[in-house]
Amino acid sequence: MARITMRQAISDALREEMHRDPDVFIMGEEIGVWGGTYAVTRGFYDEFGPERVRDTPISEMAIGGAAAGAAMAGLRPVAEFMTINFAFVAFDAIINHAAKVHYMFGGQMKCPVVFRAPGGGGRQLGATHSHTPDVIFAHFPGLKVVSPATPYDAKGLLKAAIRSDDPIMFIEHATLYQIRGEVPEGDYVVPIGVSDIKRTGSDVTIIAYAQGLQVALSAAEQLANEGIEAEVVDLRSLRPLDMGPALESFKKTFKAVVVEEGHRSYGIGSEVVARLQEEGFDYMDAPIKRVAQFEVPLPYSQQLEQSALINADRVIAAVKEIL
Amino acid sequence: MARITMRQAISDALREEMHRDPDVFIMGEEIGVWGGTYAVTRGFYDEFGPERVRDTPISEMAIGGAAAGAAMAGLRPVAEFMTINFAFVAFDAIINHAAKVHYMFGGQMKCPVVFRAPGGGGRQLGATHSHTPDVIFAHFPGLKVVSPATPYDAKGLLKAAIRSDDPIMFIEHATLYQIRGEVPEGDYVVPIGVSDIKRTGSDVTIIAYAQGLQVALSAAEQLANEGIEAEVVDLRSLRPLDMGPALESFKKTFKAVVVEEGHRSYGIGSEVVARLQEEGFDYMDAPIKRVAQFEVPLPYSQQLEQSALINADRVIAAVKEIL
Amino acid sequence: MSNEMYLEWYRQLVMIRRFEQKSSEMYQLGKIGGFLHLYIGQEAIAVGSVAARQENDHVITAYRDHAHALVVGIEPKLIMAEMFGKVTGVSKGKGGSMHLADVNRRFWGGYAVVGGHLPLATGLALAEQYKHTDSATLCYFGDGSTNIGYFHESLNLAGTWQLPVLFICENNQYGMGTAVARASAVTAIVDKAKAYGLPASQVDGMNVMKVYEATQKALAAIRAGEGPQFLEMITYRFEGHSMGDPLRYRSSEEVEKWREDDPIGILERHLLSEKLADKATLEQIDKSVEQELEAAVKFAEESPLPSADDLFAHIYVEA
Amino acid sequence: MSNEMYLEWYRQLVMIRRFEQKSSEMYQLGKIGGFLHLYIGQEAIAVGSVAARQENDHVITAYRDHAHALVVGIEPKLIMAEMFGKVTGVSKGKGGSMHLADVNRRFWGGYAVVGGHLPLATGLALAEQYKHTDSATLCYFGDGSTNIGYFHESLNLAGTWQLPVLFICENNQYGMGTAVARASAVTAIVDKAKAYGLPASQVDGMNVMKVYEATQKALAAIRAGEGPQFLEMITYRFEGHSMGDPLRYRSSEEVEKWREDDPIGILERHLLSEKLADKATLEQIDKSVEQELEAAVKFAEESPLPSADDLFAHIYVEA
Ligand SMILES: Cc1ncc(C[n+]2csc(CCOP(=O)(O)OP(=O)(O)O)c2C)c(N)n1
Ligand SMILES: Cc1ncc(C[n+]2csc(CCOP(=O)(O)OP(=O)(O)O)c2C)c(N)n1
Ligand SMILES: [Mg+2]
Ligand SMILES: [Mg+2]
Repeated sequence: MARITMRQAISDALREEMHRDPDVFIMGEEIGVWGGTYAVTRGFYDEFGPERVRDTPISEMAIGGAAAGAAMAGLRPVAEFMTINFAFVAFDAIINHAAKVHYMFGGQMKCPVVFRAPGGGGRQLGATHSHTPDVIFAHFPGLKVVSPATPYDAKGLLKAAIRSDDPIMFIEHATLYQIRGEVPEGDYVVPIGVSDIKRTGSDVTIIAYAQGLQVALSAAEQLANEGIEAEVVDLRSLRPLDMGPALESFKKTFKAVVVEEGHRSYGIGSEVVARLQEEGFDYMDAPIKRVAQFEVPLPYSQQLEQSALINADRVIAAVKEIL
Repeated sequence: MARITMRQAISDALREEMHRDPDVFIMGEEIGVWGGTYAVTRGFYDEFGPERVRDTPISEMAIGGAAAGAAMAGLRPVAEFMTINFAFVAFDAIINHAAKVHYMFGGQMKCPVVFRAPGGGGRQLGATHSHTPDVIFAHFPGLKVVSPATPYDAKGLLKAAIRSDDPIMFIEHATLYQIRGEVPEGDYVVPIGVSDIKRTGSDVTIIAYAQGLQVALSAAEQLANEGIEAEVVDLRSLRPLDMGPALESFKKTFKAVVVEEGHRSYGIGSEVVARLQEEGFDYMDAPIKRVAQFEVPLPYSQQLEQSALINADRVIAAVKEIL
Repeated sequence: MSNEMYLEWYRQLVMIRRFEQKSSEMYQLGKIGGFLHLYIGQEAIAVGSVAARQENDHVITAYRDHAHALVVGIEPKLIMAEMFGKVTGVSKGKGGSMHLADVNRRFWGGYAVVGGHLPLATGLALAEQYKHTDSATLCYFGDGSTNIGYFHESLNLAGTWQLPVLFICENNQYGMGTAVARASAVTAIVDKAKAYGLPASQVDGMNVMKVYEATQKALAAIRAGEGPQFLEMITYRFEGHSMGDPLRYRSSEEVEKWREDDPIGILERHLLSEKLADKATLEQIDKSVEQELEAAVKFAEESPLPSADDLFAHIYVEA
Repeated sequence: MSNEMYLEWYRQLVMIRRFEQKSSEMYQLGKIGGFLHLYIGQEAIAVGSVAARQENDHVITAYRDHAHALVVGIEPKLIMAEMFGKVTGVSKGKGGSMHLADVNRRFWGGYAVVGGHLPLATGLALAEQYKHTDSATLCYFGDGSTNIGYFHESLNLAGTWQLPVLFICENNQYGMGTAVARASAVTAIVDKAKAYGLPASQVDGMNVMKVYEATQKALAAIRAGEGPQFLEMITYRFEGHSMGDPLRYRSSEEVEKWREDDPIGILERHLLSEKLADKATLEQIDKSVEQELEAAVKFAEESPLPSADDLFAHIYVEA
């Protein structure tokens, strides 16, 4: 198997789906001539032409709504928000329109749109450009929310998303574009709404996703040096949220830490904790810990920004507090 | 003390603050000539004139941003979103601008704006007009989020919000406008970020806010008939979130139920549960329960809609599950 | 124009008018809940413009959508049942008055966030352009809706990509209680289209014949590859914005003046004076509409409510 | 126009140019992080327009904000320190290149969400209208920004309420890699202002003198109570959109052609040919700018980083 970057995996998924299905097309700011601000769609404009690779104006409300409308009429648009921060401008289009038409009209229409949105902190982009706001999308029924942590999952999940008949928010953490992982040749999908064990262990359960998963894995490795074996669960999808593997693991380890890059309060971890204690109360040996971003708008200064973000040390400290 | 409606209490707070401080003004759709779609500002246009009671176009991005800009320049705007659903359109203006300028520019400027937003379900308004999305605003540092449950709190909290130098989302549950409660003559404020015990009891702690509080109180009354004494905590503010009273209560009752009108997953309750188990783990006698809206876009049909919403029976059932 | 067509227009105008009056009654009886926005006064627009569409053209509008639902051919009883919250309703009771749709008739429904459906319309048009069909999209919205960002972004996208979409502004002079001039920096809505290079004209929205002609011309231009078009229909809403409107923002003189241009009256006078129909024929139509509406109410009344399970159906296509 | 003023403009133009070049160097050395957007080629706009403002006028712009920060009078070293992420920076290291501000100079900063600051500008203007002052607000944004809903809603609000705001579009022909015609249905941005009834004109944005004149006129109109105004400054960005721009979207011939209109060259030629300054004077200015910038880098380099506690300062005014 080839070891490719997550950027490549996402790019491959898009390209393969566009070859497979002529109804799949991409639209967004700078995805065409420029090649994508994160170079995910480099070469697409030449390969597929301007009809299927549509550079849009800076009009997030229209990107969100027009992609939804095209999906309602039978196409399979993959619309990119240059960053998830700009999806705020399209929030209503995503939540009130793409995510609701199927239900609101009694199942008459479907809206098979995929919104791709790179995001995340850690690149000194300042407070408005560094969100990991995944939770605010995951809160609303009607939308599915996916955020992969590995090249393998990214490719398989994006393919599943494009083939799904439901509207999907596909969140890519920009600092993960560079990471490499094994990806098989040929077509495969990773099902949406299925969590995955990324490392086995019996001492503590670490639940994470996306960039948080990479931090969790690195913490787990350091813990292993000290003889502490962490089981690491990757949520992969935030809605539907599959708590099965996390719960199984928790029933074995009796202790858990949830790791995410976003803000702690009202974050992804809050829900995971709430469900673990609901469904695994009898197995709770200690409070379930959350490691998340400190509650500040992310500052520009590298030192300040890094100090607000999660890292392996913070995960290790949380684990040790409950061991 | 007079027993007045929550509508009146909010209206009085606004009027009194406008008399007290000439820099306070209101803006929004239909707040002037029409008198406010929920009649909160009826009479204001005649009393204060069009300069201080500004009917806006249907332009939520501009309402959010212009109110923030006016606040930066020294005024104290109270901007109304006709319903919180339309604040989705202004999400970026609220979260990325109003809530961030103070931090992002190193404390140079402040943004003392109040966004008022009626909301909530239960009135057959359909999926796009029935949100209780409080959690997505509460998630972001920089903004303060308040949502009162009683006329007394509504008046005092709104005054505190208008006098605060920070940007505040003031969420009014529209079905509460009719409820009555005692409100003293004269000026008073209720501090932002302070929870409150609304009913004492020793058997179980029910934590709620806004419309959820009213449901919780009615459940508590019915439980009392069966000899179960619930302590009911009103969060009042969602950010900053004061867990003190809830935690104290929990340490006494060892059992808790969190009640909210919004969706359950990634909701307000998730955070409350996460904090309770973190800080009160040694007192946990049972899983902490959440009673919240079922995870569907709210349907129009009254029967369907009501079946998706919270009610006293569901709270009572949750309490009994853990007693 | 054939006689039959004129009579069908007359029937549709009357049907909308009477349907709205019946809805209002039912609302007052508590049979209908939520918000209810009546189309009374604006009937000529839906009737005349939808009459000009091809079968494969899309129609999409805002919450004031009963008329559009009726003229695309949805049976009144399915709309009434929807508003009664019944499972037999066109949106299975989940949508209500503001969210009627019938995808088989390419009617994508009513939307309640002001302007939110404009990009959906550009998306529908984009799909047709992508598939190289000759289908156009008719997108309706009010004067007040032209002030929201959605309007700007959608018209600009349509203009830039030359999408086959016809934007139809139903300028009924008010967005809720706000007169056009109090919310829009330019008072001729048609002037806004210039910022997107869209051919645009003002149309007498009380005259179904003029609406039909203008729409036909605009749709022909779209199909001739001339890109998106814009029509401002000048009209007036005779009733309040929705049920419970305090109506503090306009005088009854103003309303009375506009009522002289009643779209039904205009067509009726034309039919009679041109001898295209006699009084008896029209009365016969009125009566049949009345009967259909009584049957619709009966149907709605007798239809079953959604079941508890229906709550969880249709959240996703795939579980 | 006094000689001194011309020389000051020259100094500012050179300062911006050299400041940007220095920033680029520092970015390549890894001293500056995040995004960095250079103003090279557009200098005449910030210089000429801010020169026309009254002291109590507000200034607000987008992320391409170094020039505006400099011309309102912020010391280069405070900007450099900000971009170095130092606590001595104008925004205490929290803002970086895109978020410079100095409230004491009524410079409300650079904003990074396209169009997001336009309603803030209308709000600043609203505050002044409310307080009945004679202050105007100068709001800068790019051509690409005219396609987002924020633009529409803000201009419409300003037009409807007749707010004292001057909208200055810096049309540098591209929004990132997208040429105006690929993203805007009308290519003369100035035409968009018509949809809001705003007096609007196009200005040669490479010529500081023309920029000054046009701005002065527009501000005078605002102060005369004629309502909001709109200027489209025709300009070009000589460098990439930001550092790391692959520059695949335009030809080097195009860039070269625009470089002939270098705003520094235009003023320099004017000064020399009109004998308003001699070569030596200009060289002296160049040198002093160079010295100031070297000192700025030194200051930034030697300044302390924010402390750990600074992370939690300024989230709220009130704890
Ligand atoms: C984004 C948004 N803001 C506000 C509202 C509340 N609202 C509903 S209808 C309406 C007036 C719309 O006026 P117009 O577009 O002229 O349509 P009309 O009702 O006259 O047909 C308003 C303000 C809304 N539904 N959505
Ligand atoms: C809402 C939003 N969408 C997209 C972006 C990404 N973005 C940053 S600058 C830019 C181009 C803006 O072009 P223009 O307004 O012409 O300004 P210029 O950079 O040319 O000065 C884009 C698309 C953003 N910052 N905000
Ligand atoms: Mg209207
Ligand atoms: Mg530009």
